[in-house]
Amino acid sequence: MSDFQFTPSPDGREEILRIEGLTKLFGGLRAVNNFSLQLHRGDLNGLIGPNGAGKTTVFNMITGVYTPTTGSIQFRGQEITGLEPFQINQMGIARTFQNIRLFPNLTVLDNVRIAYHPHAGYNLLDGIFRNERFQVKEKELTERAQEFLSVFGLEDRQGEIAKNLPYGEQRRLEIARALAAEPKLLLLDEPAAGMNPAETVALMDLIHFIRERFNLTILLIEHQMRVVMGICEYITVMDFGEVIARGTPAEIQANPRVVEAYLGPGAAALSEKFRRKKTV
Amino acid sequence: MNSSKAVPSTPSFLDFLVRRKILGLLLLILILLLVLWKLGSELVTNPTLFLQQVINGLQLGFVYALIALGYTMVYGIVRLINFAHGDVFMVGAFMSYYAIARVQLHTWPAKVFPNLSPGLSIGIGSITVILLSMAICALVAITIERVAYKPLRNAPRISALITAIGVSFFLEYFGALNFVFSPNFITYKRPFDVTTWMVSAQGVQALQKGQAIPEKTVIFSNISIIIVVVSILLLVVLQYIVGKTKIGKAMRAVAYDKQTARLMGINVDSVISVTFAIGAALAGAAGMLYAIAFPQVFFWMGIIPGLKAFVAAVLGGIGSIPGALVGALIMGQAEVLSAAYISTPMRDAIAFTILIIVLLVRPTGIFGEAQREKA
Amino acid sequence: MKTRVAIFVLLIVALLVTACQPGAAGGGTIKIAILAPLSGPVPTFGVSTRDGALLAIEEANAKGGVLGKKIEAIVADSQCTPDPAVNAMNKVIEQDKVHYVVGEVCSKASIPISEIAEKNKVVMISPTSTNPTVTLNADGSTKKYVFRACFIDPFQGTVMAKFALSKGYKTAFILFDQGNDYVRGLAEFFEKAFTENGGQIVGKETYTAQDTDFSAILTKVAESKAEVLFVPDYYNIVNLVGAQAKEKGVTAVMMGGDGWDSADLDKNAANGGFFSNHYSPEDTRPIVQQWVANYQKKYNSVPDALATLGYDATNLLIAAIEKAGVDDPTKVAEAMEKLEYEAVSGKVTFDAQHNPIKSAVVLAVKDGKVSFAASVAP
Amino acid sequence: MFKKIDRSSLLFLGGALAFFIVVQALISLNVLTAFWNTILRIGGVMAIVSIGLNLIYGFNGQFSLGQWGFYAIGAYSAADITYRWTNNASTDGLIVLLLIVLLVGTSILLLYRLLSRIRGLDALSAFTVYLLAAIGLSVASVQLGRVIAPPVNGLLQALPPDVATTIVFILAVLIGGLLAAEVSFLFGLPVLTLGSDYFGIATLGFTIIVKVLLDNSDTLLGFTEMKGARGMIGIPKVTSWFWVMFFLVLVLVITRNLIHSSTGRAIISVREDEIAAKAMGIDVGYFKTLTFVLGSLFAGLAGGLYAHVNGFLHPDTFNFIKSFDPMIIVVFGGLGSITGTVFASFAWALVLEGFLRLLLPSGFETWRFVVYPLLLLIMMLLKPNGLFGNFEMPYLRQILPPLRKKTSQPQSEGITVKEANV
Repeated sequence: MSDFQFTPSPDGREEILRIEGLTKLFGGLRAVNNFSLQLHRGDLNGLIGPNGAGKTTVFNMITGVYTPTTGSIQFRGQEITGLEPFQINQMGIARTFQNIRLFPNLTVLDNVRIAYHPHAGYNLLDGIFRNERFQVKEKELTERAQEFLSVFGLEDRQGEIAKNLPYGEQRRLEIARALAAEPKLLLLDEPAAGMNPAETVALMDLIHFIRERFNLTILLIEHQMRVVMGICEYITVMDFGEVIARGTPAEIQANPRVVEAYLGPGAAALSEKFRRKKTV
Repeated sequence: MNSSKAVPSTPSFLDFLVRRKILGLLLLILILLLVLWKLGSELVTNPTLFLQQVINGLQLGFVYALIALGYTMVYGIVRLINFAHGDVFMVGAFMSYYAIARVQLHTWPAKVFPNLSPGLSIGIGSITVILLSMAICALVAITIERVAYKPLRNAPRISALITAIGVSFFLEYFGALNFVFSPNFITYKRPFDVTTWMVSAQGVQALQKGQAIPEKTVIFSNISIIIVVVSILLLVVLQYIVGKTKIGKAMRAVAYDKQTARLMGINVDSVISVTFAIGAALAGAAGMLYAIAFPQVFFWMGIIPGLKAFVAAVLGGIGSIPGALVGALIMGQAEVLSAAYISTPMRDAIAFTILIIVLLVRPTGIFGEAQREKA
Repeated sequence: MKTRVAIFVLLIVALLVTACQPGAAGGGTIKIAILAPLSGPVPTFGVSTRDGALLAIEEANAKGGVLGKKIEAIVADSQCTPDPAVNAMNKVIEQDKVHYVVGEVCSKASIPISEIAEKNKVVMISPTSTNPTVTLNADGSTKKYVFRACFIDPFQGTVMAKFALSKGYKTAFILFDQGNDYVRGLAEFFEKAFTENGGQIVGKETYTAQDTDFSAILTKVAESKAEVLFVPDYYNIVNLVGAQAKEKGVTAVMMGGDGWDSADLDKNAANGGFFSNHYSPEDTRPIVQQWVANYQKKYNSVPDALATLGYDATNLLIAAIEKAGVDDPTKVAEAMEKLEYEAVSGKVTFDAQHNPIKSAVVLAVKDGKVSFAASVAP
Repeated sequence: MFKKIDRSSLLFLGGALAFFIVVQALISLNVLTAFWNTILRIGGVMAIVSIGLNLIYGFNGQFSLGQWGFYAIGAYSAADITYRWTNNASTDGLIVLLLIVLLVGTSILLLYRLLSRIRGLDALSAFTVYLLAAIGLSVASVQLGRVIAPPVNGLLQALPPDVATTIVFILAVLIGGLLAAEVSFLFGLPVLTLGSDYFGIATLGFTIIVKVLLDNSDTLLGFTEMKGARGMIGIPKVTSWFWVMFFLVLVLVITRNLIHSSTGRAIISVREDEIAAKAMGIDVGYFKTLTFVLGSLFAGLAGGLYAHVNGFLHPDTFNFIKSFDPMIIVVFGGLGSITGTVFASFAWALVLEGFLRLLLPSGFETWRFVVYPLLLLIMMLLKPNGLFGNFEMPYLRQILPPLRKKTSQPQSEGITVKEANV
């Protein structure tokens, strides 16, 4: 799969993300090898693969947590490798984490307001002197944050300490916080992990909804096939750091290499059964 | 000064200088070269003297290593900077002082088995004393752990640190009371006499009292040898305990993940107690050896060696047993060589500067494991 | 929340109660405060000083006190550190209404409190602070109410330099504690007098009070082949330096100042050394013999320099009060200036800068004994 | 502007004023004697140092033991300025340090802008650039200062002496603070990249290095008036209860406004979760540096005030063992609680130096330091989160903004889009 073809979007949408030949070595370990990916505005794509396939490492390289060993990542035509995570965020890429990383001892409202900081519109001295600009901008910012909370049904929880929220609400808060940074591209790392079926359904609706509402491009890592197959338009499958398959959900389900990667060699024979059961 | 939203551009000249650590490394290399040049020129001018200073540094380094081992044990497993460690060390020194000067414990083999050779008899006696002070220190540490640290295991880490400082003050000032230890500087009575040997091209000779050292001769004493041997011995024992025994495995498990260790049926509390006990026993041994090397006991004596040993442990990579030894040896050399050749008033400052520089290059110390936090 | 309010209220109440506590009006007694570092880095110096001073007060009271009144001793811990010393001084002046202070031991604590003494017109006599600025204002004038009972730095340094030269030694190596002005002062004046009179300083090294490992610098001393090793520090450092010097093959004769004078001086480590002191224990003057005997009886040890100076300082103060005839600090300060007193450490008069003029002796440490070696007049 | 001051602010300022007046009155009436006066002023100074540390440790999560070193820098630099003014009637100290502070400060700001554009900037390299700039500008300031000082001398001497001394004093305290802040920037830049405990040890090292330099300030550094280990005398004792309260209230207001602004939230987010903060667009390195510099600024201010309390400075006051005091106070009062820090500072000074001195019977003077650690232990065991935990007095409390007008919305479907471009 190394010779990945970059194509312009058929309906003329802007290219948001272009990853080319991305490789990451940890010591001798090749965590990600020659990974390529292309996203256009409005895409909702999935990235799947067994544990340890290198999905989160890809996320970490996109968001600047790791610097790639080789390869390039272009966000809206600009090279972003080598930038700090916060700079990448400020350019318009936000993410959530596999294991929720809220600011646990802060209120729900502050969690969202912090994500707003780069857009706060006033500086340190304005804050210390509490001048006109501070008053206006702080009010504006707070209202924006509350708006986001209300979108996610967390409005009444604004004064709650984040760590005291139930799990499902923490997940929602994390997405709300990511969106408050006003991203163009949202990376969701296993958003449905630990959710019950009802919550999962609600989450799928929510992802659809925010994509429309905020005009987002979304790339998501997920283990729950139901979610991936249910909402993603295009899926990339990784195993041992390599891309082993790409395609629409239907194509992926039909791909014997994917089944093999998930279930081990020899499982391909069972794939027929598997596919029938899983096809929506 | 607010971080701008714009994409950072790359000005070429500054970029060249500042990118990829070039400038920073240049600075460090410059400092290193200056130091090496200075030391090198001293080595060339007077190699014997230089060698002598290195030997002095080795002795000091091995003393620090003994204390550093205890620090690194406790920190590696409980993540607590145990500031009271230096004071446990002081308790150890005082205990051995009382055992030797008041009880004459070191002479028991001579009394019980008068036929033993004097060297062996004093040796056994001294080992008895060192074991005694190790045992007492272990008891003291277990008590401290139970009273001051255990109730705070689930509290913020800093609370335990503050109680450690409190315990440290308490041990010092309680020890300074007349009826406990003493507010005085007490001259330590060594269980055996110091013998100094001269090594030169003519061979090895004992140094007579009041004799000047001839040219081209380096000297070392039996104390140096004992300190080096005991340090290495305890290091090996410790490495064995942590690496090979059941309790050692439990310790590593607790260090890695307390909760999981508990689920695996490990009694975390007793493992931590044992850790403190072992660390304190090492401090007890160090206390006695330190007092033999620098024959004075005093209620504040633990603070500075404790601090330096802690720095050594950090330098070597806290939590790593070989790291403690290497760090301590570096500290010993740094102190002695900077006192000898660079600037005596600045020797502590130089030791700390080395620490800071090493940490900048290797943020977790020389042998420290890199912490990779998973995002 | 309630507990917090309770604690807060309690603190305020306690503050007001203790603040408003009337200092017991000194009707029947004369109060003398003893400020000594009982805690902090050198409590042993504080304890000696206090014991010496208390013995002096006890003896004076046994003789009927001063001006017909009993003397009441008030001990405060000043930690040999500026801030606590200031607090201790304020406490004894404000709360205890003391007019006379014996203390502090360390110059760094004596300097700030001497300014308080001057401001409050309280007579202060420091037993052991050698820094010249203790009795001097910043502009160089003498503080009216502040005295000292010890030599200042120049004197002892010069005495030992001359003594070393008179013994025929030509080269000296100086070790001193960079953080201790007493030691530094002695070292500086030793160097000055030694070089001015034809000697040669072959090396100078510093250490800090917390150092225990002197191997690096002692190796340099051995290498330098100096004849004299001048270590004008307290006995605790001398013990360590002496013990290690022998192991490093240093053959130089160790010399030092009155800081060596202690029962705890390791006479093996310091064997062969000389130090300047205020008196010799062999001195046959009755006051010396009686002092040593009384101290030994009470505290079961031989008095050291700090105890002796604490005793002398207190006696000087009592003598000045006696001489003034009234319990009035200003009069007492004036009387002190003109005082002539036979103290343990010799006959004392004060010069214009309130430093005592007295003679020094040089003592030798030999075979576990300290004995008289020479007498040097000021 | 004044109409915007809310009730809690009025209460706070009124309360502070009342506290000041009551204590001042008691001092004037000599009910609170010099003994208590000194202790209260030291308590106030400790409060400022500790608030700085609470910013660094309590709010930003950086375990710093360097606060005492910056305190020392502030103390000695401020003292040197006023010393030269009162004893030599010279403003060269003032002018030179002012120039250094201004020039180096400006160069840091400018360089920061320039350097922040570079990708993959290495902290040590950046440090080298700043260091070279700082050294160069300091040398230039010394030269320039010699030229400027004489005319300023004349100007200040024309003023009444009290006024001139007060002006010099205030400037000295501010310069002390700024100098400490700039040193902390230089030191913090590389060192802040270290992990928590390693950072703690490195900062402890800083405190020790400063102490060693001060021990030798007359020989190695060449400031003969500081007299090294002999202690610096001749500093005017101008820090009154008024100035302590003035700066304390100033520091409190700044801290409060900072914490409750977007910058403050960003600072706290670093403590909460560095990785998440980075992912949310927070420049973690910048905020760590900013907080460290601000905390050190407060330490420097406090140092300047301290120098003029007793008029005597000695390197031993800045011993590393005492550097634990602010840490003890901060933890004692409650991490992240400014109220607790202020309260604990005064309580610490009053108990340790005040009550224990008065209440322990004679013969038990040394027990002060046996009782103190015991109190500390008992306190920590009873209240591991500090006396005040998270509690704040109303003025310092964060006010939850009122809820937006409720638009009843089910969780995910049927949301009315109100703004086109969110």
